[in-house]
Amino acid sequence: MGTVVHILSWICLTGGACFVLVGAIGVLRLPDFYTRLHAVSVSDTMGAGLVLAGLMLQGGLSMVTVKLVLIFYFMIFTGPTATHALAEAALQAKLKPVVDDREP
Amino acid sequence: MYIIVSSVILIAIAAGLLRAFRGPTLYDRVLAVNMVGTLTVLIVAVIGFMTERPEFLDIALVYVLISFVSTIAVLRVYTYRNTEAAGNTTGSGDE
Amino acid sequence: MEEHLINNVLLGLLMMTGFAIVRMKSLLAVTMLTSIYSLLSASLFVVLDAVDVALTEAAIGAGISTILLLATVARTTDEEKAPRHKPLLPLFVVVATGAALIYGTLDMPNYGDPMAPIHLHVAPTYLHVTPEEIGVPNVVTSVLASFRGYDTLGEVTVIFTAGAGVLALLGYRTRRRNSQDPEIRKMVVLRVITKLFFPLILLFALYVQFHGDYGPGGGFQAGVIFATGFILYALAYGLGNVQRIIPYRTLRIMMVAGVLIYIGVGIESMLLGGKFLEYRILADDPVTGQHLGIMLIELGVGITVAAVILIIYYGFVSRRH
Amino acid sequence: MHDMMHGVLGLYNYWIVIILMMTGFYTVIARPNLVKKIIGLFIFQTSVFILFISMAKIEGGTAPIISEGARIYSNPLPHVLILTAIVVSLATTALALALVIRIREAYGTIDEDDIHVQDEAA
Repeated sequence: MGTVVHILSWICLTGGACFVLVGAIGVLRLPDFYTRLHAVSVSDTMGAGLVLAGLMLQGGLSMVTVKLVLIFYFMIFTGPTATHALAEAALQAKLKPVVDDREP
Repeated sequence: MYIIVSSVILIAIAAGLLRAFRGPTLYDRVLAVNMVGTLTVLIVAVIGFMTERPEFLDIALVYVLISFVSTIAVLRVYTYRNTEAAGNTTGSGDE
Repeated sequence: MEEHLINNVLLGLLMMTGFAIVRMKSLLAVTMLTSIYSLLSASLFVVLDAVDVALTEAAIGAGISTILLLATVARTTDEEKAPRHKPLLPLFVVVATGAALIYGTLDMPNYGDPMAPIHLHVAPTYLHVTPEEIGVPNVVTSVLASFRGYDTLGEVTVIFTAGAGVLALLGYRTRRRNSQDPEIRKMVVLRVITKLFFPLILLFALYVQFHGDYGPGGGFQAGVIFATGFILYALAYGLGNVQRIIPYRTLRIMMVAGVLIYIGVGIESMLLGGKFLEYRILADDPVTGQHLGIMLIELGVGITVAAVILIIYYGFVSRRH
Repeated sequence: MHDMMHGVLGLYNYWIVIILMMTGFYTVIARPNLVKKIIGLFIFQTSVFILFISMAKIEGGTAPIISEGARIYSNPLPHVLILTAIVVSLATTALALALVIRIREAYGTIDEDDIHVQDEAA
């Protein structure tokens, strides 16, 4: 039992780390603001979620896990709200996306 | 093992910082700040487990809250300026 | 070992941010970087075991200070003009000062040295005595509120004075109830989420306030989080609506009431025959007395801090451009 | 590892913090923009906080909240000092920014050089 939970937790943690890394690469490499929003959402939802899930498995049934659930709850609402407001503000300021207009 | 996760998060923070430095638009910078905020929450949580005192997660909770409020505050400044630019040039826009 | 690695990387990131702040011209961008700088240093405090400080730095440095800076930039100008003089003299002064300071560190004990002089006096006593005499696990709270209670009273007075000073400088103007710009009215998602989180934030502030004896937290942090909740509400619904919930008159009373609670606890202990702020005679059992005293003065601190921050925020935002 | 921490290598943390401090100091004295000066001051303050908190750290110690199983605690005294210093830094920042807003209203600029020019003309 203990080892299974341990292994599961590490799978979650490494998976989360991978998503965070992917998001980081995306933020650096993608061409414009709107595409970078996608990259950030990867690390904000899957990355953060998996890392927190891994930590919850490590914490077991305790106050620590309750707090982690609270953090996750806050994050899952605030992250998208902030990025949504940001995208809307950028759209209203008429920020142009980079479009590839070469003929296919 | 935690060290691997925290190193990856630190690398991601560095990437976010670079994006905040390079811009080019202010929206990119806000996005980068928001991302760094989230990652800071994660690293604080991981550090808590690494140092074997995980009960200090209250700090991470405050970080989530603060990074959300400051992102919204930055956006508020933009809307404030936009309405002002769209309205009168003398700049007596209400709020 | 692992802590050293994280410590060094965070210091490196702080240096990067610091240099970028000096170089950048857009004040809005610089303000955002300042927020990152503060958040990173707060994480560094966690690595360095200063959890209470990390909580305070995140809430105040990355939160309130950034919001005030943003309000100022919005009401003044964004672009920084190039300096007219060559920065040779400042550069020389800075290098000379830095060199002198580094020379000064050579006499300091090594980083993390348990035999450093500051770890040998006073602090061990606090750590030793706290569980028995105060009965509070968080030594930072016990030192802040009990051993160094006079200091903290001074601090609260400083905060109070700052609130009064900002009030004198910026004045105050009440807002019409629904005055808000149409841009923010469009952000429906933000408004709904704010409504969902506003009570949770206030609840969390109360948790930080009263759990401060056992974990990181206390009056200063709770007051800031409390005020942050209202600031979020103001950002989403306009200042006029917040002023309906917590009007300026109430804030002015709260600001004074917090300081008076603090001083009142001190006077009460004098009336009971002890010294100023001697909590242990507040109850029959000295440890209970200490508990009671710490709780009351932390409450006073929290009320004053929350009120002053909201007064400052009202002053900044209601100021016309 | 412990041996490496001795000698000059044990001090490099403080040196980095001093470099950070000087970054803030440079911004305060070299930049004419008043808001930028306040940001410089903020960086200087935060670096001083880091300096104090690094001094409080004890190798192998943990946060000064008494719990079973922990024997070495980091020094709580600098934590208390810095906690209150952070709150005071908020007070000074708020007052300074309020002054900046008033200066802008009176002079129409927040650039130190322009303010000097206007003062001399008056």
